[in-house]
Amino acid sequence: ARPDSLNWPKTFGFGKPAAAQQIARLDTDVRPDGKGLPSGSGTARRGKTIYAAKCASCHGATGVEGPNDQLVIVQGLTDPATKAKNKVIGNYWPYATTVFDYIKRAMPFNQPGSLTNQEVYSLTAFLLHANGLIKETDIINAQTLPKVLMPNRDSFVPDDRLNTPAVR
Amino acid sequence: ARPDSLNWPKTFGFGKPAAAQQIARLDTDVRPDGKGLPSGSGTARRGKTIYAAKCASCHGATGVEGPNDQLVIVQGLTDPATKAKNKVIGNYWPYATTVFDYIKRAMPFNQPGSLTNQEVYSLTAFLLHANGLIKETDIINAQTLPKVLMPNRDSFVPDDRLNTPAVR
Amino acid sequence: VVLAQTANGKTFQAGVTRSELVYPEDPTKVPGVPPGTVGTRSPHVKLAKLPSETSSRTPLQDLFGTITPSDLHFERHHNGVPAIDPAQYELVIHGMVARPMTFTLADLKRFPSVSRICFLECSGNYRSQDDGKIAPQQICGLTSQSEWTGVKLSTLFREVGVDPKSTWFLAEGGDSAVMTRSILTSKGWEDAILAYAQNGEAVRPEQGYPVRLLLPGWEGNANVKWLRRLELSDQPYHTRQETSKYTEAIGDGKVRQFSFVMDARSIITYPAYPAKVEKGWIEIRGIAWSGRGKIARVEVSVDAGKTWQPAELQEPVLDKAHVAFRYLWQWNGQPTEIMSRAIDETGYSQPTLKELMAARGGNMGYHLNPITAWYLQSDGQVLFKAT
Amino acid sequence: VVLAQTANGKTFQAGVTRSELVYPEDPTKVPGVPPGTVGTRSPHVKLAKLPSETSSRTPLQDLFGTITPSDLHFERHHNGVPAIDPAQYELVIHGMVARPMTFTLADLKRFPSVSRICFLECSGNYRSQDDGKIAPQQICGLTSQSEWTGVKLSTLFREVGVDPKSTWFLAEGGDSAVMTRSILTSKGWEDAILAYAQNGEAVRPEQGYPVRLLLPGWEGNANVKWLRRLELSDQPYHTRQETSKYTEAIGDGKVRQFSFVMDARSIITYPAYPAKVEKGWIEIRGIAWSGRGKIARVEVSVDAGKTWQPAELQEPVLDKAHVAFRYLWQWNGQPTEIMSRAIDETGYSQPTLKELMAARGGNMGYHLNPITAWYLQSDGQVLFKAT
Ligand code: HEC
Ligand code: HEC
Ligand SMILES: [Ca+2]
Ligand SMILES: [Ca+2]
Ligand SMILES: [Ca+2]
Ligand SMILES: [Ca+2]
Ligand SMILES: [Ca+2]
Ligand SMILES: [Ca+2]
Ligand SMILES: [Co+2]
Ligand SMILES: [Co+2]
Repeated sequence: ARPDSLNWPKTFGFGKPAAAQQIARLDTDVRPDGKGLPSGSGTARRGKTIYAAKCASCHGATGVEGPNDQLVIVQGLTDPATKAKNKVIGNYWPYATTVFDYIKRAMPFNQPGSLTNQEVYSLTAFLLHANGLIKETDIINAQTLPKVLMPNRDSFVPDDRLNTPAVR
Repeated sequence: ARPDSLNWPKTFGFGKPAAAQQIARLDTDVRPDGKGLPSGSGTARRGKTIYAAKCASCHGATGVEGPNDQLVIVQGLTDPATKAKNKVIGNYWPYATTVFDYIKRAMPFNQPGSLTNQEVYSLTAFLLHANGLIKETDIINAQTLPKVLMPNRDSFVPDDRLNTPAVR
Repeated sequence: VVLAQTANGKTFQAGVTRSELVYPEDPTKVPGVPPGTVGTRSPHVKLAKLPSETSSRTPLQDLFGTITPSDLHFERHHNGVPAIDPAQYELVIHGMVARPMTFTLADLKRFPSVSRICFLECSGNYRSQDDGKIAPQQICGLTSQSEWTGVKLSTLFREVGVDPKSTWFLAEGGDSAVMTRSILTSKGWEDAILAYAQNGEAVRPEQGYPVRLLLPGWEGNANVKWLRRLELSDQPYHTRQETSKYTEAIGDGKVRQFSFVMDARSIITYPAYPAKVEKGWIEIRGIAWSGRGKIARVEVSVDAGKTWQPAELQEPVLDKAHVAFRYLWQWNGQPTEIMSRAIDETGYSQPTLKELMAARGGNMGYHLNPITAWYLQSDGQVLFKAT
Repeated sequence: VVLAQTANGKTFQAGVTRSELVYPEDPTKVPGVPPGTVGTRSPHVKLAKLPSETSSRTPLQDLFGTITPSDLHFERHHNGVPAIDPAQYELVIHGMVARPMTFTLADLKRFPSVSRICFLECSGNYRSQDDGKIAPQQICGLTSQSEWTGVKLSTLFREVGVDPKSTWFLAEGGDSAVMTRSILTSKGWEDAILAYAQNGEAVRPEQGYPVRLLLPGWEGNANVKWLRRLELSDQPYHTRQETSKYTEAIGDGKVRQFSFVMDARSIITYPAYPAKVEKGWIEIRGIAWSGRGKIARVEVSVDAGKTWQPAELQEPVLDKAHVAFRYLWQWNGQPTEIMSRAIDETGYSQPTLKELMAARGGNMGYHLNPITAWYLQSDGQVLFKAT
């Protein structure tokens, strides 16, 4: 704390209370526990059509080809270099909720923020299915999405560098 | 000195010796003792014509009117404000050599560096005469110029502020 | 004519090319340009960031001292620089707070303010190239330094009454990536700043105008720009940036997450590719920095790492800031390798690339801060060499 | 379209005016501008020096922290900014030296270098106005601060072998005023710098590109720009600038000459005209500096000088540098006068204008560093008041 902060007033009185409406408009984030997921639902089948129309041009017909980020895992790779590059939703992302959150806020790249919640649920279902994580017929919604288990979740460890000057 | 300067070489060997010619081309300054004054000479009479042609447009027909710096003292002023503004060569400048030096390097403002030494000697003579410091027929050259006594010379005192925290 | 593009998508003529300039034979004989309203560089001074599709790098080898000119501060954004009208700007703080509030830019400027000089570095700041023809700008030009001014986040935490049980908060940008990162609430109490000024003036659009989060010593991506919202929480959000990106494999199948702090680093910026030097006295120059605190010392080797000597540090050595170092050396013209390593006040010493990869199970990735070597050929050409 | 003139006499489009900008209704829904080569200000940020025929003033009231953006550094020149080709540039050192030498710009950059942050102030830096409608920019906008880098003059003194008997040297510029000032050789040995860089990049044309003399703490005019020649001597030259100009009457018919050092000074830059404030909490902000050394403390009065309280100084407090100060105050809405005074490490305390004039026999002139008062009207309008 600054030396003078002891003499500071309890509040300065600048700014104004945030209206619930204003918060609601911005507060679209989704946590791993599902907090923030909107109502609505989707399936991989519906997502497939939307993907073909709005995503395939950048991420490839099957989510593997690009030119932009690979979204779907390639099974059974043997070459270690290609394997290392193959870090995608299916084998790298720790939480399925992040797929919804990110698509909703940032995709499609050329029209960010243009998708409805229904569309995002379906695209999420499509990508989870394409990555072998759910069945084609699974319904993805606020209840089911947080429960999708991501294979790589336990690989993530917290930062262990700072309690030592050693190189880590 | 920097902590490491003890280990510095005697010379780094960057740069090259300055040729006498190069120094001579730049070294046009004039000191109060006359060092630096070139050969040549001038008179107020010759200076008057040059002044009218090259200077009067900015400093006024008699050196008083402007629009730019007043060059000639106005005698017998009574109003203190006008008197205070009347700080010019004749009552303020401590050394006559500075007139030569400055005109040579900087005037005329729109064609700096365009005057010959002869012209500068004559303009210097003209301004010294107009300020009542020499006679119209005096010849101004490397020997005579440093000897022109300037009435305000003894008013100049060195900085006396730094040996005390007092306001001076 | 050089055309430059503004962050708001307009092009303008950035300067005058050499061929357009008519230099007077003797500049002392022609009146110069009168006093103006906004200065410009000499047309002889060609300084430019190096843009890619997603970032643009500071020309470290062309700079002096420690301040980065604001227009050369590195850029990294995830869907371009947004055009934000400051009159429309609002910052919302909500979640685990007693009083959810919204602040205009003018509101933020009324609070007690603070300034500090510190670096900002992208944690993906290492490139190499086999032929050695790569300059500091390419190797690690995603670091820059400014004097930042703003309001301490702790001041706003007090104002909204942050719940003592809050451990994380979400920082969200108003760009078209709607960038989000989870930040430790403790960092907000400690030294985070909501910066509205950079090097004396408003934060530049490329750096987050009108307001960015500044987390001294922490990886650039977490310093969310165009900040529009902070949500106080008791857990991280695991956003895409902190899961798919900005995490690094460290061996044994483990991936390090929330690796915020930037480790100590240094680079010799002179002599460095593309420079060519002569034998004789050379002042080896560079910058060193650490996200862990102050630089304690920088050591230089002129014999490929066999022996190390202390470099001189330019005062003041500031916390979490680029510091300039220098080492005076007489080169005998024989091919050799020169390199620098930074040691910070925690005792952390900058490793070689091999040491770093060994510590991380052979993986490359984010947070690569290896010693950078420069190979001096006998003809004086300086080339990059990985360590 | 805003047209700006470069120091080399070319005009270019400085930015985009507000009316040209089409702001997206929601910037998160359109991709932004991709990474570029040279950044630009937000078009909403209107920063400009205030030019007269002979100078141009830094907008102190619009700035934050202590670094002045290089394009807003004050200007004072005596026949305009020259266009100097760095390839033609040479510095000659001669006179009382063992080895008269000439150095190219590249030569100067090879010597051991030094960086320092310090202010530069014109000694004619005080204006007042009876109606009080005058901003810090007009009052004392002829002071600015940069991080300067260059070679210490002492390093070159060693190189050319300066005669120990030399007491003064002449510094000469390559502008069309061929500016000359006599400088104490002792200052050259002590801390003078031949600066070739400013805030990370080459010195700007308006500040002396490619090389200027930097005399930390000394009046701006003596810091000769576009430096082309140094002549070592054993007496001063009494050039026009140090006789007709930059001397000041101090009473009893005496005129002070060679008054190099800038006395301690401060100014409140917020709240300051043209600002209008509201009652309630106000952070009073300003800068303080002294050519004599470090600022020891800044005191603020909110009752027209009756009582004084210490302000907070932003670390690091550097030698001969602008330091930012702050004082948190709750204004009750009653008209009052606020003011600041700087006290430096030598014990010198910034005087009122009356005290200053009394000490100088009633004369105004160069080296006026009075306390500046701001009158707060009951409607919140802030007006200048002379002390
Ligand atoms: C115009 C090109 C484009 C289109 C269309 C597009 N994307 Fe993307 N996508 C990108 C780019 C570029 C990135 C990387 C952005 C970054 O790293 O900041 C990306 C990243 C992603 C990622 C994160 C990948 C990872 O591993 O981190 C997902 C998921 C994604 N897109 C899904 C979608 C979906 C779903 C759609 C259609 C609704 C879509 N994208 C349409 C260009 C596009
Ligand atoms: C185009 C306008 C112009 C012309 C022509 C001109 N001057 Fe000047 N003169 C000025 C200006 C402007 C200044 C002040 C320059 C400054 O302060 O840097 C000045 C200053 C001076 C001074 C210094 C005055 C003082 O008290 O410090 C002298 C002496 C002088 N001029 C002499 C001359 C002479 C002699 C000529 C003709 C050969 C001349 N001027 C032609 C504009 C002009
Ligand atoms: Ca939320
Ligand atoms: Ca990927
Ligand atoms: Ca000489
Ligand atoms: Ca005059
Ligand atoms: Ca950036
Ligand atoms: Ca200047
Ligand atoms: Co990290
Ligand atoms: Co002075």
